[in-house]
Amino acid sequence: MNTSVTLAGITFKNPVTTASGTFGSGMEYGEYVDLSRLGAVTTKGVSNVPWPGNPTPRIAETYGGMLNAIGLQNPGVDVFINRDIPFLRKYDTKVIVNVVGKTTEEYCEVVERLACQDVDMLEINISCPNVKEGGIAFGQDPRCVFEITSELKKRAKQPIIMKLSPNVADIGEMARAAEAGGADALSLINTLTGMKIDIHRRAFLLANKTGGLSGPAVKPVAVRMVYQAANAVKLPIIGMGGIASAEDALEFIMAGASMVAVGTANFINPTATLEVVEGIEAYMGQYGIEDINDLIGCVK
Amino acid sequence: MNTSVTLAGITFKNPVTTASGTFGSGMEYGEYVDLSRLGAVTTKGVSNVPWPGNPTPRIAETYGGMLNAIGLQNPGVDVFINRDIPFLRKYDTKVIVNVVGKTTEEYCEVVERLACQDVDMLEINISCPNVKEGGIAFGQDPRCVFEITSELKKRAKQPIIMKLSPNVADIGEMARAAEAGGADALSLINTLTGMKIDIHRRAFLLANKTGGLSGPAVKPVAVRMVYQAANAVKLPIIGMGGIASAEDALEFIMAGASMVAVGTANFINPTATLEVVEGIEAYMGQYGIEDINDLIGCVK
Amino acid sequence: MSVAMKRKTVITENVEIAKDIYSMWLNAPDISREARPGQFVSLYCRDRSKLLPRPISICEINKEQGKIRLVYRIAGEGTREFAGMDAAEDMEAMGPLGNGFTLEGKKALLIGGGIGIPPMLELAKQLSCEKQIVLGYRDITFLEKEFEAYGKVYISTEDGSRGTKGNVIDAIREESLDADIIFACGPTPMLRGVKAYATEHKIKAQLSLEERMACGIGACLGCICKTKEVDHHSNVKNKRICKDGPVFYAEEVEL
Amino acid sequence: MSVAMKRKTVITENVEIAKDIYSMWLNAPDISREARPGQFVSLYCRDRSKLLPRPISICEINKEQGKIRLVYRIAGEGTREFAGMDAAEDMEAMGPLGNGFTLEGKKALLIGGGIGIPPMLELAKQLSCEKQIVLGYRDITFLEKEFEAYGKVYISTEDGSRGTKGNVIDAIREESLDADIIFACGPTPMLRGVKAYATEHKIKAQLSLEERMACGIGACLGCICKTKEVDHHSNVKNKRICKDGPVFYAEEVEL
Ligand SMILES: Cc1cc2nc3c(=O)[nH]c(=O)nc-3n(C[C@H](O)[C@H](O)[C@H](O)COP(=O)(O)OP(=O)(O)OC[C@H]3O[C@@H](n4cnc5c(N)ncnc54)[C@H](O)[C@@H]3O)c2cc1C
Ligand SMILES: Cc1cc2nc3c(=O)[nH]c(=O)nc-3n(C[C@H](O)[C@H](O)[C@H](O)COP(=O)(O)OP(=O)(O)OC[C@H]3O[C@@H](n4cnc5c(N)ncnc54)[C@H](O)[C@@H]3O)c2cc1C
Ligand SMILES: Cc1cc2nc3c(=O)[nH]c(=O)nc-3n(C[C@H](O)[C@H](O)[C@H](O)COP(=O)(O)O)c2cc1C
Ligand SMILES: Cc1cc2nc3c(=O)[nH]c(=O)nc-3n(C[C@H](O)[C@H](O)[C@H](O)COP(=O)(O)O)c2cc1C
Ligand code: FES
Ligand code: FES
Repeated sequence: MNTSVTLAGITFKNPVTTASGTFGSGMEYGEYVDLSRLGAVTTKGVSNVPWPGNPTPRIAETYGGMLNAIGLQNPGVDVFINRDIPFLRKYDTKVIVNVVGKTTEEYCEVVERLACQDVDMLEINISCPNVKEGGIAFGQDPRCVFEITSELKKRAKQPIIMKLSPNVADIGEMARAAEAGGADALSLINTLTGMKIDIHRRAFLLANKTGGLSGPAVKPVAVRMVYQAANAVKLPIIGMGGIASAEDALEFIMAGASMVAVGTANFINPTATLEVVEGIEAYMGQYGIEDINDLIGCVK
Repeated sequence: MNTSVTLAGITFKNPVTTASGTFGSGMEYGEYVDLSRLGAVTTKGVSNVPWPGNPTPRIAETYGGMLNAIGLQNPGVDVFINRDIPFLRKYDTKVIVNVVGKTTEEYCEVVERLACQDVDMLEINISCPNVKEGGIAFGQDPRCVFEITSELKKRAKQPIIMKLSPNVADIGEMARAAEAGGADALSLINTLTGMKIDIHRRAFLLANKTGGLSGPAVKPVAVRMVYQAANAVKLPIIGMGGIASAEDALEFIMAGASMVAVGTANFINPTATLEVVEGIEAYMGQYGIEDINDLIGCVK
Repeated sequence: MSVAMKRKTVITENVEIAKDIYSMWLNAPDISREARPGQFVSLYCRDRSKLLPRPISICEINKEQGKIRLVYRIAGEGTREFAGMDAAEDMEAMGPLGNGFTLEGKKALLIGGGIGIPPMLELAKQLSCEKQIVLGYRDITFLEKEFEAYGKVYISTEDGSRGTKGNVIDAIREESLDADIIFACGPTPMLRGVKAYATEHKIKAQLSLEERMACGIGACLGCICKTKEVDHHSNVKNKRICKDGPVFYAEEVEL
Repeated sequence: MSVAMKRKTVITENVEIAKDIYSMWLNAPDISREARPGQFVSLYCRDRSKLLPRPISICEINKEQGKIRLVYRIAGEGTREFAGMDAAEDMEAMGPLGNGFTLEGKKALLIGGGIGIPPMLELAKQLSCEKQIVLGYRDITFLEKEFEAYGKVYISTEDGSRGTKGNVIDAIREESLDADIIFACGPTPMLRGVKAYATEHKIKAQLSLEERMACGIGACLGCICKTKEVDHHSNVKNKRICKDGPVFYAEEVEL
C-alpha cells in the first residue's frame, strides 16, 4: 500500500501534516505523537522579528468550532532557526515553515533567511485575519496574491505553498493568481473571520473583536473551496479546515487535496494527527486502495 | 417594556422573524407556534413562475449545521398571492415576502406583481448559492447589487430589504452598494457555500454537489458580518445565521441588527421562534432594559 | 388530529435483535394514541453537534400501554448514539409524522426490504384481509418470526442463506404470489421493482419512500419525490415525503 | 514526569456543596500519581458541539485511592453538563497540567477568592509551615470548614454576611496578617490587590492565573499573560499560563 505523495518534487511518507499555529513547532505535541509518523510538521507562522501577538482573551469557543485571535505571536526567525529547526530535524518527517509578514519586504526577509536552512517547503500565510496589516489583506486581492507570490518565488530556495484565505468571493480566482505568480502548491483554508459577543457583559469575547473561525464547523466550506481550487489550477493542494478524523481527511483528498492538515482537532484530541494517518491506511485496506494517489480528486 | 422595532417605517411588535425558506409560508409551523406572536413571518422565496428546484438529495447534515440545495422550489407568485398571503393575513403579524429570479426582469416581474398586494416588505434574495443563474451571482458583485436594487426600488410599493451573501470578501462593500441603490434595509447572512462528500460511496452527498451551509456552525461569521454591515451603512439590518436561542439573537442585536430571523433552528425545535421572543423579553426583564432599541448595536 | 409536538419520551427497552439492528420501545402515550401503520417519528440526538432529526418508522403501536416500537439499523453516528442508550433514558421524539398506509384490499402482499421491514409489522397487525408477507434481506434475518402470526411469510436473501436467493421480486415470482393490493417499504431499487411488478400485474400498490429530511413536517422542501402530476401544494411535480407521504400510490410517483 | 495524556476517568462522586458549586471526585490513578497542588486538569464535554477542554484546578489529591477532587462552579454550558453527571459515569480528562505551586516559606498566607479557593485546599494540606488561610466569597461560603484542619481561617464576604465585609485584602488588613510567602488564586482584580499588598509589604507571592485556553499544553499561544521580562520560550514578554503557569511569582507578571 502506498501512502506517500509528492508535491512540488518533495515526497512525504503520508499525506498528513499539521495546520500552522495549532501545533507550535511540534515540541508540545511531540510528547503525544511520534512526529516521525507524520508526513510533515507545519510550524507556527514566523516573522522577521519577534511578534508579541494580540492582547487576551485570544480564544473563544463557538458551536462546533472556535475563534482565535493569537495575532501571530512568534519568537522571530532567528530563534526559530536556532531552536525549532534543529528540534524538528531530529525526526524523520518533512518540515514546512509557515511565513508571515506585514509587508512584502518582511515576507521576503524571512524567506531569504530560510533559504539556506534545512527546511523542505515554505508556506506563505497571506490569509491571517488577526493582524491589521499584511495577512489577510494580501490574500483577498488577486493582484496582491500574484505579486507577492512572484516576489517570494524569486527568493525562495524551497518550493512555496501559498496559503489562501476563505474570506473571498471566488477562491478559484485567488488560486489562479497564485499559480500565475509561480506558486508550487496551495494550502487552504485559513480561518473564516468571525465574532462572538458576551451578551451579559455586553462586550466582545475577544480582545481583538474579531477572530478566525476554525474546527469542524467550517469543514463544508473548506471542502468546497478545496474542490473549487483543485478545479481551477494544476497545483497540488494541502487541504484543511475542521479535519478531526480520517473520514474528514478523505473528504478533502477526494475533493482534490494531495495532502491534508490537522489543526483545531489537536486541541480536542492530542493524538488526532496519528489517528488520521492510521485511519487513512485502514480505509485503503478496507477498500483495497493500493495507492493514495488514486483517491486524490476522485470525486468530480 | 418596549420590544417593538421600526424598520423603514414599518413597525414590528418584536424583532423576531423567520428566515426565508425554513418556515414555508407559515402554514406548517403555524401548528406549533402562534404566528401572531412573531414580529413578522418571512416567506420562502417566490418567483414569477413555479420553480421545481433541484434533484434530491437536497439536504446533508454537517457538524453543528446543515447543507441545503433546495434550489428555490416554489409554486410561483400567482399561487402565492392566492393562497399564502390570505393565510398569513389571518394572523396579527407582518408579512415579508422573499423574492427570487434568474434575471433582473424576473425579479422586477415578481416585485410588480406584489406591488398591489397586502404585504409589508419585500426581501430580495440576491444570494442563493443553489441556483445556477441569478441568486448568488448578483450578490457577489457590488455593481450588480447596486443596479438590481435601484431597478427594484423603482417598481416596489413596499420597502425593500436586500438579502446579502456571506460568500464575499468585503460585506461592507455590498452593504454600501445596496444602500446606494436605494435599499430600505439589509438582511444577512444567507448561506455559505459548502460541500460534503460521502467517502464510502465516493460521491457528493447533495445532488447539486454544493449547498448552502446554515445553522449554529455559521453564527460567528454571521455576527461578524452584521457588525461590519451595521458599521458600513445607516440602513436597518435583519440579522440571521445560526440563531437558535434568545442569547444568539441578542448577539446579533448587540452587533447592530434591528431584527433577527430564526432559520435552521426551526427544524430542530419547532417552537424556536417563540422561545427567542420570550427569551429576549426575559433578558430585558433581568437587566432592566426598557426598550429593545437601546440594545441595537450597543457593542462597539 | 392533534399536533405532533416534539416531546420527551422514555425508553423502556432497547435491545440488539440482529447484528447492528436494534428494537426500541418508547413510552410515548401521545404518539401511540395517534399513530397509524406507515407513519414515522423523528428522533433527536443528544449530541448537539448532530442537529437534524432522524426519521424512523413506527414498527409497532401499543395503545393500551401508550408505547411505540422502533426497529432501526446502525447506519451512522445518530443511530449509533441511539443504540448506546438504555431503558429509562429519555429520548426526544416528534410524531407521529406522515400519512401512513391506507388499509384496503382483500388479498394483500406486504413487501419489506431490509430496514423497510419494520413498518410492515404494525400494518400486518392492523390489516384484516388475507396477507402474504415477503421479507427481503441481504443475509441476516430479523423480525421474521413476529410476522408469522399475521400471514404466510416468504423470505429472500441476497446470499441465498434463507428462502429465495435474490430479492423480494424473485421470491414473489418464484412463489407466483398474487394480490389485489401491495404495500411495500424498502430501498428505492426494490420499490422500483415492486412498481414494475405491480404495473405489469395491474395491482394497486402503496409504496413508502425515504429521503433526507430536515424539518420533517413539510416546511423546508428538502424531502421531495417526483410525481406524475403537478402537485397541489408545490404547484410543480414534487410531493413532500415527510408530509404528503411517506406512502404514495405507485402510479403517483416517479422513482 | 510522564505525559499528561487525555484519559477516561470515572466519577465516583459529584455533589452540590453550595448553590451552583459542585464537588467531584474522579477515579484517575495516573493523574493523582503525578499531581501537585496548583496544577489543573482539562475536562472534555460529552456534547460535541462544545469542543474545547475546560480547565479545572485540582482541589484535593488522594494518591492512595488514585483519586482527585475538583470543585467547580456552574459558569456556562460545559460546567452545567458536568454538574448533571452522576457517579459511575465516565469523564474524559487530561492532566495534571501546568506547574503548580512551589512549596516554600515559614509563615504562609493562603488566599483564595471565589472559585479560586479550591486549589488552596491541597496546598494547605501539603504545605508544612505555619498557615493563615484567607477565603473571599461574594455571599455563600463553601469549603471553609475543610480548611480549618490546616490553619486559621479568615473569611471575607462582599455582602458582609460572614467575616469581614469586603474582599480578601480587607480581611488581611483588618486582621493585620503577616507572612513571608503568599499563595493566591482568584479573579484578576483580587490578584492585582494581592500583588500590590505583597509588593507593599515585601512579601514573596505566588499567584495562580486564569485565561481562556484551547490546547492546554502550551502549543496554541492562546492563554498568555504579560511578563516583565522577555520570556525564553516566546522571545517576547508572554508566558503561557497553561504550560509555564498557572502559578507565577507576582513580580514576573503584569496583571
Ligand atoms: C420515513 C423514513 C422512515 C425510516 N424508517 C427507518 C426505520 O424504521 N429503521 C431504520 O433503521 N431506518 C429508517 N429510516 C432511515 C433512517 O432515517 C436513517 O438510517 C438514519 O437517519 C441514519 O441516521 P444516522 O445518524 O445513523 O446516519 P448518518 O449518515 O450519520 O446521518 C446523517 C444525516 O443523514 C440522514 N440520513 C442518513 N441516512 C438516511 C436515510 N436512509 N434516510 C433518511 N435520512 C438519512 C440522517 O437523518 C442525518 O440527517 C427511515 C427513513 C425515512 C425517511
Ligand atoms: C487554570 C485554571 C483553573 C481553573 N480552575 C477552576 C476551578 O477549580 N473551579 C472552577 O469552577 N473553575 C475553574 N476555572 C474556570 C473554568 O475553567 C471555567 O469556569 C470553565 O471553563 C467554564 O466553562 P463553561 O463551559 O461552563 O462556560 P462557558 O462560558 O460556556 O465556556 C465557553 C468557553 O470559555 C472558557 N471559559 C469560560 N470561563 C472561563 C474562565 N473563567 N477561565 C478559563 N476559561 C473559561 C471555557 O473553558 C470554554 O472554552 C479555572 C480556569 C483556569 C484557566
Ligand atoms: C490557534 C490557531 C492559530 C493559528 N495560527 C496560524 C498561523 O500562525 N499561520 C497560519 O497560516 N494559520 C494559522 N492558523 C490557521 C490554521 O492553520 C488552519 O488554517 C485553520 O485553523 C483551519 O484548520 P482547522 O479547522 O483544522 O483548525 C491558526 C489556527 C488556530 C486555531
Ligand atoms: C432549507 C433552507 C431553505 C432556504 N431557502 C431560502 C430562500 O428561499 N430564500 C432565501 O433568501 N434564503 C433561504 N435560505 C437561507 C435562510 O433564510 C438563512 O439566510 C440561512 O439559512 C441562515 O440562517 P440559519 O442559520 O438560521 O438557517 C434557506 C435556508 C435553508 C436552511
Ligand atoms: S423534511 Fe422538510 S419538507 Fe420534508
Ligand atoms: S492553551 Fe494553548 S498555549 Fe495555553
